[in-house]
Amino acid sequence: MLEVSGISQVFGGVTALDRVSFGITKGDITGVIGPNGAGKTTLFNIITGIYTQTAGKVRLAGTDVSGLPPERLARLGLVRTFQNIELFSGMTVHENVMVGMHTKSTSGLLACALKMPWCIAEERRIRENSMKWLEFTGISDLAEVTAGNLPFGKGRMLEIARALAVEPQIILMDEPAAGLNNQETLGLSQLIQRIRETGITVVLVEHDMELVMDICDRIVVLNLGKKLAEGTPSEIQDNHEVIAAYLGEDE
Amino acid sequence: MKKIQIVCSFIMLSLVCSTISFAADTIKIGALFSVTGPASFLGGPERNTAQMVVDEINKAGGVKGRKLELIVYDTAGDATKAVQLATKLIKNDKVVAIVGPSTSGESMAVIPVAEKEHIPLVSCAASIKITEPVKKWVFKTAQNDALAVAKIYEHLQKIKQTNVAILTVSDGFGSSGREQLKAQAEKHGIKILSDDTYGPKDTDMTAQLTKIRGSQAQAVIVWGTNPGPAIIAKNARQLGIKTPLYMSHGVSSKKFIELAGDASEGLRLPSGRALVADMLPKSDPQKKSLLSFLKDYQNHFKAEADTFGGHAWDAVMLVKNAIEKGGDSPAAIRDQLEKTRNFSGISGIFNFSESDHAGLTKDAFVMIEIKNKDWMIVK
Amino acid sequence: MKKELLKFAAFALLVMLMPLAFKGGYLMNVLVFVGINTMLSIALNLLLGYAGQISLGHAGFFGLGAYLSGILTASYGWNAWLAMPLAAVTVGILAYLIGFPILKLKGHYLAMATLGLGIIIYIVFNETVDLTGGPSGLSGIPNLAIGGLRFDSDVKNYYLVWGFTLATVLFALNLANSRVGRALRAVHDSEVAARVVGVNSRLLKVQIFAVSAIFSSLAGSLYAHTMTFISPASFGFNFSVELLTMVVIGGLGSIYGSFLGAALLTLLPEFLRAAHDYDIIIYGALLMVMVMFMPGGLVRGVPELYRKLIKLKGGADHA
Amino acid sequence: MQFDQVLQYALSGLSTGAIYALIGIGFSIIYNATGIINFAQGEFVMLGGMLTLFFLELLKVPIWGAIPCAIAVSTVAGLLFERLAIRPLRQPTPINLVIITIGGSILIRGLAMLLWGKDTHALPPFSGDEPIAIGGATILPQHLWILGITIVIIAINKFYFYHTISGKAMRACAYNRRAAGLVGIDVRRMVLFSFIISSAMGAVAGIIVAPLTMVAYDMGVMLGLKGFCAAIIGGMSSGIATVVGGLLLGVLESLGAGLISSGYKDAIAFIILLLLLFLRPQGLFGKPESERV
Repeated sequence: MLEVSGISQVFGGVTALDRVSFGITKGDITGVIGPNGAGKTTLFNIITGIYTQTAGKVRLAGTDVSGLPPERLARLGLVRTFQNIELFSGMTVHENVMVGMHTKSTSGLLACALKMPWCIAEERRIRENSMKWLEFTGISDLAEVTAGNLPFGKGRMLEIARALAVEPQIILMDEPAAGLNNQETLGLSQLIQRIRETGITVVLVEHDMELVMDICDRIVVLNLGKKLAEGTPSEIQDNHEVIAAYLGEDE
Repeated sequence: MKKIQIVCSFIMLSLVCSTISFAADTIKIGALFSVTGPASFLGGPERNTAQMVVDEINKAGGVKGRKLELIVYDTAGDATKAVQLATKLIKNDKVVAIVGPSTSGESMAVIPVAEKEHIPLVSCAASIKITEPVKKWVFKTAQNDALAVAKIYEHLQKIKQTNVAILTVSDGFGSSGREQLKAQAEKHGIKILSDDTYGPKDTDMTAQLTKIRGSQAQAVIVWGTNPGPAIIAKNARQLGIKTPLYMSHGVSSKKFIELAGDASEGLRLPSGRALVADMLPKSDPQKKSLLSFLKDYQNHFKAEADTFGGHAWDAVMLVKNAIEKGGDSPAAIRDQLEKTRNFSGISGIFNFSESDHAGLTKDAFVMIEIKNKDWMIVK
Repeated sequence: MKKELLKFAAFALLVMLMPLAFKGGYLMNVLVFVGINTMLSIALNLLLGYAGQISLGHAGFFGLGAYLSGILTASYGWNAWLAMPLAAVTVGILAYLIGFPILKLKGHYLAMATLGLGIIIYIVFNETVDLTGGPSGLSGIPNLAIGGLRFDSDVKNYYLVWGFTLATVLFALNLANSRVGRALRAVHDSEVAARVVGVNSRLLKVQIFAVSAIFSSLAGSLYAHTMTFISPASFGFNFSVELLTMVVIGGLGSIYGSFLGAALLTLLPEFLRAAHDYDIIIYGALLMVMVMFMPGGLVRGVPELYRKLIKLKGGADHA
Repeated sequence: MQFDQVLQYALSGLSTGAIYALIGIGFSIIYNATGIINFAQGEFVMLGGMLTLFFLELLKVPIWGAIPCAIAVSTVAGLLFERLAIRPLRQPTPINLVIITIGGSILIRGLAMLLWGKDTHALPPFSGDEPIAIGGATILPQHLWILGITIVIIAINKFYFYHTISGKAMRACAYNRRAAGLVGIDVRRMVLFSFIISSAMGAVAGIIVAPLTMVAYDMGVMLGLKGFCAAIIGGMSSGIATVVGGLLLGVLESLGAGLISSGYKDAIAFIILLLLLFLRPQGLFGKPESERV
């Protein structure tokens, strides 16, 4: 599904990522873990087109997508969420999700402003379909609330709903459990599994080991910009290098 | 909520309309001057003078026993505002004539309004375009820049210096002057060797002057209003340019000498007679008007009058005379304005006719030279 | 949706009935300019309030529209109805092309770059004397006319200009609540998140920049044909700042706010005439006070103030 | 074209350029400490010139007393501006900051107009106005003052930023505000400092240039914009790069006016600005920076 090979990233002489390669299988939930400064977020930013890597390739379903901007990747079915949730805070919850359906609609600027009949029809479709995702993530009762006023946990749900509205092949989540309480984390883990059931591949960067070990099919471990290990949760738990890396960090 | 706000703003609007008062039995004359903004050096003295003239007239019993009322609006040098305010003068204040605006751009903008509404307009601006071609309702009192150019060129012809360099400011005044300088050169046998401009806000003109220094020009003609020409005079002194500098009538106020300081020594310019009124021979027909204008201004404002205020003096007096001779309807005023002959004003002797709404000849100007920080007539 | 339409209908009705209240007095003339300025501030608001991109060069686009229209009709004898769209399209294309490099910039840099663009356009107006008449201006621009009806009085111009303005309002309102409008607001709130869900923010910004320029150009053409005289002084940096002030005072992102801002700033000089020398100060102070205490503009700030006052009064009553 | 002409263009350009450089550095200092482009920077230049005139003519203070007074008052104005307008801002987004500094500049200009009128005034040069010949070109003693004072100020700046605690702290702010705050630097104080320094520098620029350009309430607008161009060419550095940027701009303008077209002189400056922003936003001398999200 998604394949990264030989990714390196150098920031002003500092090597943040060094020849990282791994593959992600369709329909899996894959976790990317590693101590602070391992380069997880940088890797995510490269895969999702926010940074351009110094070297290496990213392939999505067999096609080379290295260096493509995020908006192109979204059309190819790759979408992500952010660690510090990035909402459209001035818009309502419903509108946020409606923006998610941008790639699934076509009306141009002029047609919209002149309210052509096909736009009105499309608008109705967007409005109805987006509700579906609010229901899926369980926040449909908040549809008319301004996104900026949401509590953090609900904001996270909204961000996921918005990403799902893109109808992606694969969704990358950057620390989805960060800032959530136990109850919410439980809900999140169920939600992620339900997402996978709809056939969407999930990749997450996560610090919450319990969550990762619980739901992931495969795990990739990064340390100091290099891939340390890769395997099933039980394989990773027994991996000495991984344990050393984590213990060395005093965590 | 939004609707309430919209309604509120319209209530404010209607308040503006209702506060217009109607004073009875005065003859209303409108005035548009650029009291603030970049042309305030024109509009300031013009407003003062116009108000002063109207006060003097009323003190002397008014016109045909009726008092004049001057309604002055400040256009801030903005053409859009000038048009709005002209409309306001005509429609709300019901004036019978308008004096001003101060600048050529504003005058050009206001002309269509005056023409459409049939209200005589006596502009105080210099551009020849205002009255050429002649517009039925539009007159002007400031000397045409064409006349100033002719005066300089004649002077240069007389002293046999025919190769000139011109340096004009890139605003309405300068570009109109530049046009005239170029248009009249051939007629007077003058050759323009270099043609440069500078911006109204420029602070250093040595580059242009260096270029001029490299040419064979026998005279440099600078067309602008303060402070540009003063900077140019200083820059020319710095560069040691010995070629005589000629200025336009746009700097004919004491302010220029103050700004340019020593660098102003020996500069020549065409100017209205107001600057040199006391040096004029007794036989000069303008002398009486000039001295009374200068004295009144000194009394009212404790400041020295300049030629710019004179444009407003002429404009108000012309309108007053027209009302005296004819009636107080706009059409009668217009007709009488056109019949004005031999009116000795501040800017010169006015002779309007059907084909001439500017009314002055180049004799409206005298060549003056700056000597010992004062004005001298060049013989 | 219905509410939105009703609001617009009420607004349009009010606009249409205005002339009856003033019977062709001087304020009609001012209201014509309120219309033009409303159009301009909505144009700028599309860019600033929706897409979150500042421009300090919109007076330049306004001027380009006015000059293209003016030159084509006055010097080349074109029909004004032909000159106007041609000017708009030309300005639109120009803005589109310059939009790509200029909108790459952000924040302060964008402000300075657009400012520079505006000044360059202004200098061109001044220097191409043969075409524009230079600083002395361009006169003799014909009024617009439909058949035998010439728009040569304030009342006629009022309906002409407000016809266009209402169309602009409707255009902007429709856009705001559509796929594209939402995407724009999304870019404003978080560009990176908008891109991640597939919004081509760069193209969208350039598009809205061009649309904004087109409306400014149309307003410029209308200005030229109602004034019949134009000079560069009306299209300088100061006017760009004035437009910005209108948008900010009215409320970023609010269409009716743009109208409020335009109306207030166009009418303000009428109130301040008594204090003519102070108006520049009041202007600057207003700008600062609005940003500091009412960053949402009048549209959001006044109701908020009203609520606070009610609460205060309620509190006092209880005490 | 003769050599002495070109020399004259270059010399004129250098002296104007030195002023652009001083104003440009003022922009950079505030920008680096706060991320704000202070659109009111040009008004402090005006304040310097106008206040000197005010002390000199109206209060009859001798010139050596008038200048420090003018700088002091302008600096207080800068301080008040930061305290009353920038700091209390509830939503300091770039757009709000642009608008508030524009509002501030209009306000300051308006107040100056009310206090001192709309007239242009001349200020006497510091030491006579006998031209000095250099090769085939001439300059005024005032030009030497401008160049000299610019050099001194830049040297002081350099010393301040590299050899004093508060200067180093300000550089830390410029590098990373949050980190500077974490290591105990009072960032708000540094912001205030940056406004104080740059308003004082603006005032100095206004004072030394006034005898040549004369002073009026609206002199700051164009000078401010040109100063910003200089800062952009220098990549918003508060050091030598901006100085070179200013000088370059001055010389190009002067050459442009002399050799190409005097009417498009200002357009040249702004075209340079646009091209630089498009092609090398990091300035003429800077290294490209990696894009941050």
